Formats: sequence, structure tokens, C-alpha cells
Amino acid sequence: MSVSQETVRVLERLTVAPGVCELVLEAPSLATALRPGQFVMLLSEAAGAPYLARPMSYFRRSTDTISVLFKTTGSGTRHLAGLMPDSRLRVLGPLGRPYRDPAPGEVWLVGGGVGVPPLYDWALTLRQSGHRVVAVIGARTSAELLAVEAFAQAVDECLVTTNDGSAGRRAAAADVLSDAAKTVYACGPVGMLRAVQHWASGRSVPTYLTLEAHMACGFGACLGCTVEAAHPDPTLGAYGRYLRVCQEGPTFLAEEVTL
Amino acid sequence: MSVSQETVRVLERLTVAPGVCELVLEAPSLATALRPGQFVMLLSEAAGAPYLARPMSYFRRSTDTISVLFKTTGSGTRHLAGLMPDSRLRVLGPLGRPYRDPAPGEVWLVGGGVGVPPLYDWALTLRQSGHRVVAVIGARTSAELLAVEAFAQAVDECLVTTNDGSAGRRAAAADVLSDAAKTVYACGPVGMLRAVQHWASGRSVPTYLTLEAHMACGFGACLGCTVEAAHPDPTLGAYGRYLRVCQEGPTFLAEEVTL
Amino acid sequence: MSAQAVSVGGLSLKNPVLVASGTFGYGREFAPLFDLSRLGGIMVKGVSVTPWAGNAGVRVAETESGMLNAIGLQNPGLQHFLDVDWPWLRRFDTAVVVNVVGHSVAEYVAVTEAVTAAGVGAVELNVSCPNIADGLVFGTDERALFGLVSAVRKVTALPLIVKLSPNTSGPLPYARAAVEAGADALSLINTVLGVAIDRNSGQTVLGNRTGGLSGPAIRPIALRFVLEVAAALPVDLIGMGGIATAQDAVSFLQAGAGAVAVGTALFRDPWTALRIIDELPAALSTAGYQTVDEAVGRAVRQERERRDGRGRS
Amino acid sequence: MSAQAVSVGGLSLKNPVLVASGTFGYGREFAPLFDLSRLGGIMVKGVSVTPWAGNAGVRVAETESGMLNAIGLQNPGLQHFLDVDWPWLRRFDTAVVVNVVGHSVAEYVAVTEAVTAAGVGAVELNVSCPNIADGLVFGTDERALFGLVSAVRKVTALPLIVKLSPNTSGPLPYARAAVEAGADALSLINTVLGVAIDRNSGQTVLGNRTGGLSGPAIRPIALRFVLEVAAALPVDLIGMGGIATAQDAVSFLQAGAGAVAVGTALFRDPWTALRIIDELPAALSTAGYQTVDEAVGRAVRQERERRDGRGRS
Ligand SMILES: Cc1cc2nc3c(=O)[nH]c(=O)nc-3n(C[C@H](O)[C@H](O)[C@H](O)COP(=O)(O)OP(=O)(O)OC[C@H]3O[C@@H](n4cnc5c(N)ncnc54)[C@H](O)[C@@H]3O)c2cc1C
Ligand SMILES: Cc1cc2nc3c(=O)[nH]c(=O)nc-3n(C[C@H](O)[C@H](O)[C@H](O)COP(=O)(O)OP(=O)(O)OC[C@H]3O[C@@H](n4cnc5c(N)ncnc54)[C@H](O)[C@@H]3O)c2cc1C
Ligand SMILES: Cc1cc2nc3c(=O)[nH]c(=O)nc-3n(C[C@H](O)[C@H](O)[C@H](O)COP(=O)(O)O)c2cc1C
Ligand SMILES: Cc1cc2nc3c(=O)[nH]c(=O)nc-3n(C[C@H](O)[C@H](O)[C@H](O)COP(=O)(O)O)c2cc1C
Ligand code: FES
Ligand code: FES
Repeated sequence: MSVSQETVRVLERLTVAPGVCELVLEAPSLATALRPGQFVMLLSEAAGAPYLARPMSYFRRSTDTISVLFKTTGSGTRHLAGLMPDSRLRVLGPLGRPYRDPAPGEVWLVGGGVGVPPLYDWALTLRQSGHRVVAVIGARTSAELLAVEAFAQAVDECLVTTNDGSAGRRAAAADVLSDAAKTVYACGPVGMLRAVQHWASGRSVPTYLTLEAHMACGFGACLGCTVEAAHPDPTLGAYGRYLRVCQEGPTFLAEEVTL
Repeated sequence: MSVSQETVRVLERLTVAPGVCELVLEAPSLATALRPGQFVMLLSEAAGAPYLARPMSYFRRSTDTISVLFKTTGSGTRHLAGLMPDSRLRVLGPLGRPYRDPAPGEVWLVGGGVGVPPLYDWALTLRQSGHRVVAVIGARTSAELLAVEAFAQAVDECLVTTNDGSAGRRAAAADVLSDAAKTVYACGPVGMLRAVQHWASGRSVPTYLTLEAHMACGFGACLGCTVEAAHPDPTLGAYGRYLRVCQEGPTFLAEEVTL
Repeated sequence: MSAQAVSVGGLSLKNPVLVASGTFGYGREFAPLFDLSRLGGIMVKGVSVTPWAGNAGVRVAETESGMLNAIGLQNPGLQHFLDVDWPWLRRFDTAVVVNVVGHSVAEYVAVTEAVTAAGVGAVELNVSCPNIADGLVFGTDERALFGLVSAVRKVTALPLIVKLSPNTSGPLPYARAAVEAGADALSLINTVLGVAIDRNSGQTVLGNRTGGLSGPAIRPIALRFVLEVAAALPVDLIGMGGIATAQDAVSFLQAGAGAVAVGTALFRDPWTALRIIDELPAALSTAGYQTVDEAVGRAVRQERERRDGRGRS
Repeated sequence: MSAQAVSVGGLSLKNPVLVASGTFGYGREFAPLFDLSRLGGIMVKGVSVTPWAGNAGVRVAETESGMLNAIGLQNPGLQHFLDVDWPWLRRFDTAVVVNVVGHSVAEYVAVTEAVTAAGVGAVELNVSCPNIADGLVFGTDERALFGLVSAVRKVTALPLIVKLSPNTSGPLPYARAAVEAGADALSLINTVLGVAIDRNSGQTVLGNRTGGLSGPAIRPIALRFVLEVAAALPVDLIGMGGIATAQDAVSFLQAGAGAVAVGTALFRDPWTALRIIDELPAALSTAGYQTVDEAVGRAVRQERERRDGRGRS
């Protein structure tokens, strides 16, 4: 389906953890159109809303709804977190490339902090198509772990890690990756992504990293969201140095990008 | 009372006529503090609200409420007219000089179009202190007449004029002024004010004109709202050429200003 | 010719609403969303003689009623434009204006020559680029600007548009230089230099440190540039800077622009230019005009009357 | 000295938050609202040697996230300031900075001399005024600026602040001229030239046609000017332009300003400067600073490191 912009209604606002909020939106056509790995741009026109839209992965969806799960980090997310049920939001989507299919064998999903949202619907989809799925949910500390129960129910095996050992293994999420993984999808802070990228280097395990970048448009027009290409397309010359996270991504193979 | 800024609640929004709206605000301290002739600056922080506050005379008040009556002319009034009950507004006031007391004898109040609001509470006050009050309510056409019933009940005599004769006398409001008037208070479009000013010239009837001007602050700080002084204070030099509508006004004696 | 049709600098437009360079790519991202033939014109992303990589680090930052960008004119270069983008774009029934960037006069000339040969609709020179040879910016040095425009003028018979930088004390010296050197029209304005500081680090948000401010925040600045040039010089203008509604477009026409371009507003809503095209006739007739041309320069006429001493005191 | 106290250009301030010239009159309208002694300083409305009438017609217009003004520097003149305003203002325990305007060097000198004798806290030269003799604006001509500041410097030992216009291609030539001529500090920025068009008439809203844009819309432009000067010159800066919150104030400090001034935001809420003063300590400590001075120039240090090749690539 091609991109559209709809005005949708906020159905629910759930405080999932301190500073983390899930907004449930009534958005039937997006709920149908979105593919795992895609994202939306959320634009509020309410009081004090910032000028640009905010990119967000979708977290869950039902027939008529999608939800986004996010951490309050600045003006835009603070504004979104303050929206009451029945508020309106303009949502542009679906945006970005969906996850590419895994290789045969065990699929590992690695989510760090607020990197978990895009992985959840992917977990459901992968299980439905018969893959064995292992989720690694990591955070600095137990209070920052997100959606552990949802993943625990959705996947075959769910490993929890915290940097301080306050829950699950005392480890960085990337540290628990094992050779059982035949395809890896990771989303989280850049430090975690670099560690996963490092793990993948030299291995021939397809490893996908879902990136974030400051975005003005979300649909490829502004060239604002670039990441450095690890192996620039030589036919493009200097132009090939950067890839658009919103268009060529947000998910890249680990060897495609320099973080 | 000195000026304060309060966040108040919109209690009611009444559509008084096409494009004319009355907003009733819960504002107990302003309801006590305001004197007839004064105004407030209304600042909305809701979706799409403009940057500057908007000056408005108060129209009616009760113990706990004040109301404003206004015509939708641009972005700010359109925004105000769209506020639902329970919205919040920041209100700065009381601002401007209250009406000065009338001379002995009949008081005439001349309101043109949306110039009527400040005159209404003044009518009530004058009647209470025993003055005979005549109101002239004018508009271009009958559909634009405002608050005629309220004035008819409040004053001793209420004359209605329309330019097209669709209601009351076919006349401009200023045309019906008579020598019975011993003090005049007029508020309305600048054309009407000029006519009243013309009527007053050569007569010794104290005639007060309530003016409008574009305002940034409403409390004397920006010097944005000036009107030309007819008789500049010679001790001020060139500085005396302009008077601030928000501070020295909004009501001036007809001979004080050049319109 | 419909009431919406206009001509600026010899370029015929079916309606006066274009999309601004750098906010519409080469049209590809928008083509799935609506029929590009509906647009008055497309000012494509700046094209340089060789591919440019653009800037490292964060490239966009948000500001109040606007944004900063430090894209650094990333573009795939002339050859790619000629081989890939132009053959694709030319199928649409809309004026294609090629925005040209370069680090030397020779680079601008080369791109202009090539796109002229290819048969595009018009050339727009983005003169906010640093001149690598002299370390100055073409757009903020009148003599460099005159030289650049003269050289480009020699190699093209297309409508030649020069896009002025607002980072000067005023447009007139530059507008004059451009017109004297042969420009057919001017685009006003490019982005305003600005900085955003990151709350957490206390450092600049943008990798390039400074960026270009665009969006509604700069609209009054753009209107000033349009009015000032329209009042002083008989040259066609394309107005841009913060246009988001049909009413905004009317303001630019009244200030003296013969056409307008929509930029940053497309990022919040990619259908903005279409909405403006649809709503413009009503906005014009509400304001009492029957055609676009009637609206153009209302404020300029006032300005001329003032200058001639016939205006308000 | 408290953690809030700062010194800019030799002027001691109890806290780094002043109110900007022309947005606070001579303090009288605000005195009933709060104790003026709470302010770091008051930059009074521009004072000229004789009274000035200001402009005719509409003087303020609204824009997105800002406003335009064309007050035209209406002020009651030097004598009135000395006789009426200063005796009243001096009772408050706050730094009073006299903003000086003039149409010739002699006028600036006369005002500066007189207010120096009266014992005000500092002098701020508003150089956005046209020089009547030469028809140029002091603030957009480096040589005129150098001459003006040098002449004023001779007649005062007070902290001498020069307020730069943003209507130039950049602050550096003017900043250098002012500093070389003896300025102790610079104020950045004055308003940005802009125009608003009236929807109904199609003409300019302001009687004076153009006005000065202020408010949050110009904050990125102001931050650019502050950062650019802070990175290049060792001179104290007072930052202003769209400051409305403590966080905004912190950004200006990080960009390199030693103090800030609140202007247009006071029109929406006259208590804004007080709120910023109250909230600044918390905003600073959230950002990891213990004192104001620690915050100053975070972005500048980054800038210097970049220049020296030690920064991020
Ligand atoms: C494709 C994609 C999917 C995302 N999905 C999620 C998600 O599911 N949950 C979640 O919590 N966050 C997600 N993010 C990150 C989220 O967009 C940012 O946290 C958010 O934009 C921050 O906005 P702010 O106004 O709160 O922060 P501010 O720092 O005030 O934002 C200022 C500007 O910087 C941009 N910005 C700041 N940080 C980021 C960032 N990390 N990524 C992108 N832009 C940023 C903002 O969009 C804004 O333009 C996603 C980002 C991308 C690109
Ligand atoms: C002391 C005072 C009392 C007033 N009382 C009333 C009242 O009781 N009822 C009523 O209907 N109107 C009243 N007005 C006029 C009212 O303030 C304007 O209609 C309103 O500001 C227009 O705002 P807008 O955004 O709808 O129009 P726009 O034209 O979009 O406004 C753009 C800018 O111009 C200013 N502006 C435009 N027209 C006027 C005007 N006539 N007066 C002042 N500023 C203007 C606006 O405030 C704003 O800053 C009063 C004005 C003043 C000065
Ligand atoms: C992300 C971005 C990229 C831009 N790239 C170019 C460009 O390549 N060439 C150019 O002349 N102008 C470029 N501009 C400037 C715009 O064309 C336009 O002049 C400016 O943004 C003001 O209009 P707006 O406020 O409607 O965006 C760019 C603007 C933005 C926001
Ligand atoms: C109504 C108004 C009047 C002003 N008058 C003066 C003045 O007399 N002298 C001066 O140097 N600056 C004057 N300024 C500029 C301000 O001091 C300040 O530099 C500018 O408005 C930017 O700050 P802000 O965005 O916080 O208002 C004035 C600004 C406004 C809005
Ligand atoms: S966000 Fe605009 S190109 Fe990616
Ligand atoms: S509105 Fe600011 S002085 Fe009157």
C-alpha cells in the first residue's frame, strides 16, 4: 500500500514504566497496511506540539488499532505522552522497508531499551510462519526492561539481560548471542548495535540492525536521516556515501552501514 | 487591583449571531477587579493558537464569571470562537483606564457593531448610580445588531439604527445623537467614532471614544498601540505625539485624539 | 490560459505553485502519493557536476515554527540526473526547474549547459554555495554573483532564475547584480543561517554546526525580501519561505511574487502543495481577485505610491 | 558571590537574566507586578538626545512564533530619562543598562556622556539606527560602527555594550570593529527585518512597511550569532532573541553568552524573566552544571576543538 496521512484518534494511553508510554491509536487502514519493521511519523497539532513529526515504530496492532511504545526523551515524546484519550494525531505511513525474511534456522531478536517495539510484531509473524524465535531483551537496569512478558509469551525462548544484573543475566544484550542464531534482528541504542555488528563481523549470519536518525520527513524527501554506507555503491560516486534511514532502512544488514 | 495573569476555564461558548460569539469564563478575581471600560488580554495555548494575546473588553460579569463578546475577524478570534467549554485560557487584566464619570444629566452610550461590549456593564453601573441612560445600538444591517435586548432591558431608552434600514432607524448611529446627551460614550468602528467626534466638536458635551489598536502587550510596555494625540503635551516634545491606547486609553475624550 | 496560469521569467506555469528545491528530491518519493502533473512546477534538488556526498552527522534539527537543515547539498550529480531522473521526470506535464549548485563558475556553467541541452524547463542557480577558489559565497558577494550569472547566461536560453540568500543586509545589491547579468527571474529566499544547541550535550545539534532555517518562522523575512525587490526592480519573482497555506501563497503574490514555492511544509504533509493549488482560487476570490495576476504586487503598488509621495503619510 | 552571579564586560549582575531593551520600557509598567530588584538587570528602552515620536500607523504585527514591531524608537529623550526615569529606577537593586540610540555620532556621545555622569550601570549602543548624515545604518557598516564605538568609548568608563544587528551576512566584521573600538561586551541580537502582509488589503500591516522580527522564531538566528562570535573573539556576550524558558537561557549560555536578556516573551507573560530566574538553577543542574559560568560556552569549546582538528570528524 502506498503512504497516506490520516488523522487518527488516541484510544488509550498506558504508562508502561516510568517515562515509558504506550499510545493505542484507532487506525484501521494502517493496521492492515503496516508490515513488521515499518514505522510511522506522528504529527500532533495540539497545544505546544513541536513543528516536525516524530518517527515511531509500531509496537502492537489489532484489526483496527496500532500502538506505539516510546520513552519520553524530549519535547516531542513528552507531548505525545501527555495526549489524552480522544486526542487526534496525524499519522503518516507505512514508512520504511519491512524486515527482510530470515535464513532457515533459529531467529534471534535482540532488543535493547526502547528498541524492542519493532521486534514484537515481527516475533509474532515469524512464529506464525513456523520459525523458532529467541528474544533477548536487554536494558541497563531492571526498571528499564520493556515488554518482557509480551515477548516471553510470543517467542520460544526469552533471555533477559541487564548491565547491572538487577534482572536476568548481568550482561549486555549482544553478549548472549550464540551460534545457535541463524538470523539476527537487533534494535536498540547505538552502542548495542555496534556490539551486535561486531559479533556479526566474520560470521556469515545475516544480522539486521534497525537504526534511528533525526528525521524531518520520514519518506525520503529531505535527506536528513542519513547513515554512512559501509560499502558505497561505486556507480554513485560520492553520493553513495550515505544511505537514508527512512527509505533504504530503517533496517540494514550489519555489513551495510558504518555506525 | 494590580494586573495579574490567571489561567481560567471556559464555561460556555454561545453563538450570539453569525460570526459573533460570547465566551463565558470562570474568573472570580477578575470579575471583582474589573471596572467598566477596562479590558483583558486573552492568550490561548491550545492547538493552532496565535503567538500574541488578543485584547478584549469584558461584556458581562457575575460574581464568579466574566464574558467577552466578539466577532470572528481573523486567526485569533477564530481560534477563540472554536474553544470548547472546559478549555483553558490565560487572561491578563484588568487593563486600561476605566470609564471616567459622566457629567450631570442624560448619558448616551453609542455602540456600533462589535463596539457594544464595554458599554453594557457601564450602562448597568450608571443606572445603579441613578443616571438616565440612553443607548444607541447601531450596525450596518439588522443581522449585525448585537445585544439589543440586553441594552433595552438595562437602559432607560434604547435606539436602534441600521445603515440599510433593515431594523430601527435608517441612519448611522452617530446621526441620532441629540442635545439631550450631556455625556457620550462611544465604541465602534473608526468611521463611527469619527462621526461622533465630529458631532462633539464645537459642543461642550464630554464625549468619550473607546478605541482599538493592534497590541502586543496590553499593559504599556511595547508602545505598539499608539494613537495620535490631538494636543500633544508640550513638555514631552516629539514623544508626546502618540498616546498608548492600552495605558492612556482605551477611552479618550474626543478632543484628545486624532483618528 | 486558465485563471491559474502564470508566467515568470518567461517560464509558463499552469498554476503559480511550485515545490522548492531540496524539499522534493527529484519527485520520485512523491509520485506514489499524487500526480506530479498537478503541480505548477518542480524545482529539483540541487544538481552539481559531480556527485556530492553531503554532510556528516545530524542533518536536521527542529526549531520553533521551523527547522534547520545541514544536508550539504548531497546529490547524485549531473550524469545521474541526465540518465535517470530527467528521463523519468519529463513524462509529467509540469515545469521542471533544475536547481544548480557548484563550487566554481565552471561547475555551474557545465551543469547549466548540459541540462539546457536536455531540454528542461528552466535553470535556478543556488548561489548559497561556497566558491572553493576564493573562499567566498557567490550569494553574498555581488561581484562574484555578477560574474557567475553572466557566465551561465552565455550558455543557456532557458529562463534563468537566480535564488538569493537571505544572509545579507538586504537583497537589492544582489538582485541588481543578478538582473544586470541577465537573470530572468529571482527566487526569494533560500534558508537563513541558524544554530540549534542540544539540551543534553550543550553542543550544536547539527554535525555541520550551522544549518539553514526554513519553515513558517522565516516567512516575514522572505516577505521582506520579496517586497523590497518587487518595489525596486522590474524582475519576476518566485517567493518561498514558510508557505503552508493558500493564504500564505496569496501574501507572497501580494508582496510581488509572480509564483510561489512550497518547501518545508511538505515534510509535515507531503500533500501541502496540492492543497494550496486546490484552495488558491477560493483564497484569491475571497481577497477580491479574479486571476493570480491581479493579486501580484498589491503591496508593491502601495510601496511605489509611497515612494512617489502619493501614499499614506 | 552566589552561583547565579555573573559579570559581563565588567558589569556585575546578581543573576544572568536581564530584560531586553524596548520590551520593558523604563520599568514602570512592571513595578506593580513584581520587585524589579529580582532581575539581573534592566536594559531600558532606547534613549535619544531629544524626544522621538516613533512611527505612525500600525506598529505591531503578529507572525508565526513571533512578532514584528515598527515602534520607531519612540522615547521621551535624555532629559526626561535623567529627570524622571533614572531617579525612579535607581532605587532598585539591579543593574540598569541604558540603551542609547541616535542619528549621528554626536547624539550617541551626548547621551552616553550624560548617563555616565548620572551613574547608570552600563551603556548599550543600539546601532540599528540610520545615520542621518550618511544615510547608512551604523550597525551594517563596519567603518561607521568603528567610528561610533571609538567616539563613545572616549566619553565613558562604564561597561560599554554594543548591540549588533542580525541583518548582515554575519557578525564577525562588526563584532571585531566594535571590540577593536573598545566595546566591553556585545549584545546579540537585535530584531531581524521582516514584513507582514494584511490578508484583506494586500498591503503591509505595519505603517512603516518593514518591522523587526522578534520572538522564538529568531532564536536559531540569535544562537548562530552568539556561537559565531564566541568561537572567534574573546569578548563577553549578552544573548537574546526568543528566550522564553530557562532551557532557552541555558542554550544561549552554552552557545557562549555570559548573560541573557528576555524580550518579546514578556508581552505574552510579564513574569517570564522572573520565572526563568527561578528555574535557571534547576535547569543548569539538570544539565550538569553547578554555576552559570560552567555552562557558558560549552558549544564554543566544541567549536574550538573542531577548529583545532581535535573534534568530531
Ligand atoms: C524509524 C524510527 C523508529 C523509532 N521508533 C521508536 C520507538 O518505537 N520508540 C521510541 O521510544 N523511540 C523510537 N524512535 C526514536 C524517537 O523517534 C525519538 O525518541 C523521538 O523522535 C525523540 O523526540 P523528542 O522530541 O522527544 O526528543 P528531542 O530531543 O526533543 O527531539 C528533537 C529533534 O530530534 C529528533 N530526535 C531526537 N532523538 C532522536 C532519536 N533517537 N531518533 C530520531 N530522532 C530523534 C526528534 O525527532 C526531533 O526532531 C524511533 C526513531 C526512528 C527513526
Ligand atoms: C481594548 C480593546 C478591546 C477590544 N474589545 C473587543 C470586543 O469586545 N469585541 C470584539 O469583537 N473585538 C474587540 N477588540 C478587537 C479585537 O481585539 C480584534 O478583533 C482582534 O484582536 C482581532 O484578532 P484576530 O486574530 O481575529 O484578527 P487578525 O487580523 O488575524 O489579527 C492579527 C493581529 O492584528 C491584531 N488586530 C487585528 N484587528 C484588530 C483590532 N480591531 N483591534 C486590535 N487588534 C487587532 C490582532 O490582535 C493580531 O495581533 C478590542 C480591541 C481592543 C484594543
Ligand atoms: C532540507 C532542505 C534542503 C534544501 N535544499 C536546497 C537545495 O538543494 N537548493 C536550494 O536552492 N535550496 C534548498 N533548500 C531551500 C528551499 O528550497 C527553500 O528556499 C527554503 O527552505 C525556504 O522555503 P520553506 O521555508 O518553504 O522551506 C532546501 C531546504 C530544505 C529545508
Ligand atoms: C517592541 C520592541 C521594541 C524594541 N525596542 C528596542 C530598542 O529600543 N532598542 C534596542 O536596542 N532593541 C530594541 N528591541 C529589540 C530587543 O531588545 C531584542 O533585541 C529583540 O527583540 C530580540 O529579543 P526577543 O526575541 O526576546 O524579543 C525591541 C524589540 C521589541 C519587540
Ligand atoms: S527523513 Fe527525510 S529523507 Fe529520511
Ligand atoms: S499594547 Fe503594548 S504598549 Fe499598548
